[in-house]
Amino acid sequence: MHVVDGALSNPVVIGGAVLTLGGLALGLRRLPMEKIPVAGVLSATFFVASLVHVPIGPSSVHLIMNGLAGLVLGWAAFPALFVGLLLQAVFFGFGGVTVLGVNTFNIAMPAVIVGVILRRLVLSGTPATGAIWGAIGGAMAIALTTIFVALSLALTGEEFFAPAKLVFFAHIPVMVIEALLTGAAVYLARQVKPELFDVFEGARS
Amino acid sequence: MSGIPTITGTALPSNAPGHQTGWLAQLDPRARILCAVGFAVTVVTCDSFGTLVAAVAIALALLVASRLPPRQTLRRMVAMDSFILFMLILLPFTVPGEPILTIWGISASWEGLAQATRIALKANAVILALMALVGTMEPVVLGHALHSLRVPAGLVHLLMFTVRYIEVLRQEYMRLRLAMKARGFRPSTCWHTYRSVGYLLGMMLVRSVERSERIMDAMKCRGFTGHIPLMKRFCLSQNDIVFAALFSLLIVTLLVGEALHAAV
Amino acid sequence: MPLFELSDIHFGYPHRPPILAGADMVLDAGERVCVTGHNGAGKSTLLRIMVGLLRPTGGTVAAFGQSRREEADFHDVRRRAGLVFQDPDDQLFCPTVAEDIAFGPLNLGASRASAIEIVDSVLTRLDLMHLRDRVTHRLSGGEKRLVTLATVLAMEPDVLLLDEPTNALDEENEARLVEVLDALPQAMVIVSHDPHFRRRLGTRSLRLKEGILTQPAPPKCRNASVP
Amino acid sequence: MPLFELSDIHFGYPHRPPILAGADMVLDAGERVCVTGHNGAGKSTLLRIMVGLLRPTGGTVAAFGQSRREEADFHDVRRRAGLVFQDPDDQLFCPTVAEDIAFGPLNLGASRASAIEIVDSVLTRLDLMHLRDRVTHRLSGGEKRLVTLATVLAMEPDVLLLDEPTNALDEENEARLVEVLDALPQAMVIVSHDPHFRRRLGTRSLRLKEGILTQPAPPKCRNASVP
Ligand SMILES: Nc1ncnc2c1ncn2[C@@H]1O[C@H](COP(=O)(O)OP(=O)(O)OP(=O)(O)O)[C@@H](O)[C@H]1O
Ligand SMILES: Nc1ncnc2c1ncn2[C@@H]1O[C@H](COP(=O)(O)OP(=O)(O)OP(=O)(O)O)[C@@H](O)[C@H]1O
Ligand SMILES: [Mg+2]
Ligand SMILES: [Mg+2]
Repeated sequence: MHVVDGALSNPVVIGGAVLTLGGLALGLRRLPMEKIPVAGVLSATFFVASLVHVPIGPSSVHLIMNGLAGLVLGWAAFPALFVGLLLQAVFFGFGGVTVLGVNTFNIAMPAVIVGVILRRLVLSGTPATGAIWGAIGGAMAIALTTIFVALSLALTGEEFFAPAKLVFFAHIPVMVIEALLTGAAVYLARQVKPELFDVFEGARS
Repeated sequence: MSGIPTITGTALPSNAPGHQTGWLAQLDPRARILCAVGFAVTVVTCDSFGTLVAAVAIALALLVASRLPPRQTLRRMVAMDSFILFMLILLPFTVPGEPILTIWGISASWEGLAQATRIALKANAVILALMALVGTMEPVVLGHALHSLRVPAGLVHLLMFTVRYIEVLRQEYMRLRLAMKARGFRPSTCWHTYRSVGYLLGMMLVRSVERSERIMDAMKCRGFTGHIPLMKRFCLSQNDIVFAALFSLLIVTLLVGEALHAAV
Repeated sequence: MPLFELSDIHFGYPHRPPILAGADMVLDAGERVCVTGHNGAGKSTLLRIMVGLLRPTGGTVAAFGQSRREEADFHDVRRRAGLVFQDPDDQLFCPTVAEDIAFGPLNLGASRASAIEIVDSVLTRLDLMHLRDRVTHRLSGGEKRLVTLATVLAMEPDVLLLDEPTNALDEENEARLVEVLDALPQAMVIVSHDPHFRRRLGTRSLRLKEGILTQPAPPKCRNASVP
Repeated sequence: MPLFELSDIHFGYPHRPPILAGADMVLDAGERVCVTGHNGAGKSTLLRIMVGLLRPTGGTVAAFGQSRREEADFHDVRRRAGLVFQDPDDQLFCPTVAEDIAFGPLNLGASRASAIEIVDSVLTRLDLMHLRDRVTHRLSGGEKRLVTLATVLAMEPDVLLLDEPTNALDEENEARLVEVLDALPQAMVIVSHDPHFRRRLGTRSLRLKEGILTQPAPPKCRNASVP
């Protein structure tokens, strides 16, 4: 859900940039040099995941997986997803330049929220209950991203209000898909390597 | 519908030896980044059609100079997110104004159409200029340039590690997908598909974290003490300065055109 | 009617020199054809072409009595010819062994209940029931290799295509594998660098060299040194 | 005084059966010890223990005439014993070849200028100057392997620990590597599955089996087939 250049009003663009700068600062504080390799390799993983298309009816969607990113990376999701969006804009023409801040905030902030609220729950109980919380996180991240995108448009002008609402409902299938995928991924990680969710816990420089 | 063809085409670009590059790609990366950002900020603030069409023309000229494959790049330029495309199509119907036509009792306005066109022109001019100026860089050079533009070291190193391992992980993903295909996997809209792809991504995360542990070991073996050096140094040449000056002039011209238009 | 018939196969990866340049191969029922060749000769590529994961730039692939050209033609081939990949880590992606083995049958449309039945019967047949609920990621190399074989056998193929199956095995597990494979009725194409393994299982050998498959001179010890 | 002396090393990963169970090894100056053993035997684990990336649960590691126990003891060991990892992608983490090679010297306190000098001298010595400014992740498998060797040599180690150095190499690059290694004065521990490579370089061989290092029987043809 990338907004393009020229769609948003100046205050929204500037607001998004400022919020993203704040998020990046907080995220980088949790990334001492020893954590950069893990964060980089994970960032690359999420970049590759975002290129994956899964079918939905006769069409297909590409994945975002920001819920899973938030569960694994916490606040470090901000810089990690920012880097991914930067590379996408520059090399694939996806997104834009002035809206990089807004786009990062819209995708990374939901990730962080999901991480902060649900990480503990995802780690509690059996892998199956963890997977259910993971699925909730996957859906919640996409829902929040849609809402944030709709908000950035709605703050720009009234004319975007109705379509933004429509688009939220149109994204419900995507929420379901990301929920199922995130749930499955969490289920696997809980069985194979539960420490995955602890990599960025308590890291502070 | 297989995920493989869609992903094979999307490796990060390479400026391997023998790769054809134009004069644009010879310029200082920092100058190109600053020009792209300056251009983007300018275009976004402009509103008159004349200025925006001129901006698109500039972007197209940059595309020619960049020697990027034109067809593929133009396709990428117009491939906006379906989300934003949907907004643009609806704009004529949601912006009040003089009606063009009426569908099911809802009328489309000229004003809405104009706004949608303006957004499309701006978005495409900016993204095209960005791809031509910055997208022709080796991603590693982008990192070095950002570093010398005072982007925080943590972010630059994160970018460098991401760029370093995208291809390794993309290959891993494709091998796994191939093996799934060999066992008769055909993605469809069903729980089995989503669970399998979810497992696949989860497994890639697990392996990535384990790889990063080995990377950290390798760093320790070479005396890692909490500092990663970056060595690249750039120096501005005469050509870079001339290009930056001319490009700035172009940007100023756009702004003057816009101001004249507003004054009319 | 041969199970597989490859004629005059040409192939090269994009921007690379050609790898296969007129390779021919016929696989009949009951045969176990061994394929050798140095690293990078194109052995794995050949197996991928057989099941349509790569499409040759020239030549024809016929399988199970039909010429195969399109992606759709190969769906059936992949069901009937089970490919065991060179690196078990490329093949195993599910959390547990049981789920990984069930993946193939589920793709073929089996219900969950019958998939679980298949899992148990395959594991019992290979004497691997103790691995059933283990996490695949934590298996040893030898265990992984045996499980990949199980994942493919679960699809009840008519032909097995094995890419360096002894790669990750110690002597004990290798003996196990030879025993298991020897008892299977399927025709096989076996890529292997190991002359003792080839001699024990193969009915004939082919050597892939300069893009062409040829009958090699009878194996001598020197062959053992192909890296 | 031996360069390395491992006695009665015990080790197991958490929640796994023990891997090393009383391994002993002595490495003297000028020696090139080859270590073989099946996949998963613990060869890479042994090399990691030697440079203190893993700490044994029992036994002692002595290196360069001193017993080594704590993390701090091993800083010096890692400088003097260069470990070349099994997967070059784990080892080449810097953006360009020059930066990767300079990483070690800079960590050892070299100035930028002298680090650059070291980079150039190592690359010239290995005849790899054409790779100097290449991006590491775009190198071929063989080039990556040679560059990992360069990154380690840049630290001027007294001992080289090589983990399956011929893994990703074709015959030509392998011949190159053999030549390069043969010309180096350092003592080496070489993990390799390739009997010809071992025979060409090694001064003696050890086999890791069931957690113990033993002198194998003199190589016969059968050995050549160890997978
Ligand atoms: N996806 C790919 N893209 C480009 N080149 C490839 C790809 N896969 C393999 N190659 C190259 O094609 C050649 C043949 O590869 P292949 O894997 O078929 O060889 P092989 O005979 O199986 O070798 P090995 O004994 O090492 O398994 C090699 O040089 C390899 O580098
Ligand atoms: N980080 C780890 N955590 C748990 N188990 C591990 C870890 N690393 C290795 N192992 C296991 O320990 C055993 C020995 O591994 P090691 O890598 O030392 O073997 P190796 O002799 O080098 O094998 P190969 O020839 O495949 O490289 C293997 O069974 C492996 O699965
Ligand atoms: Mg192969
Ligand atoms: Mg090893």
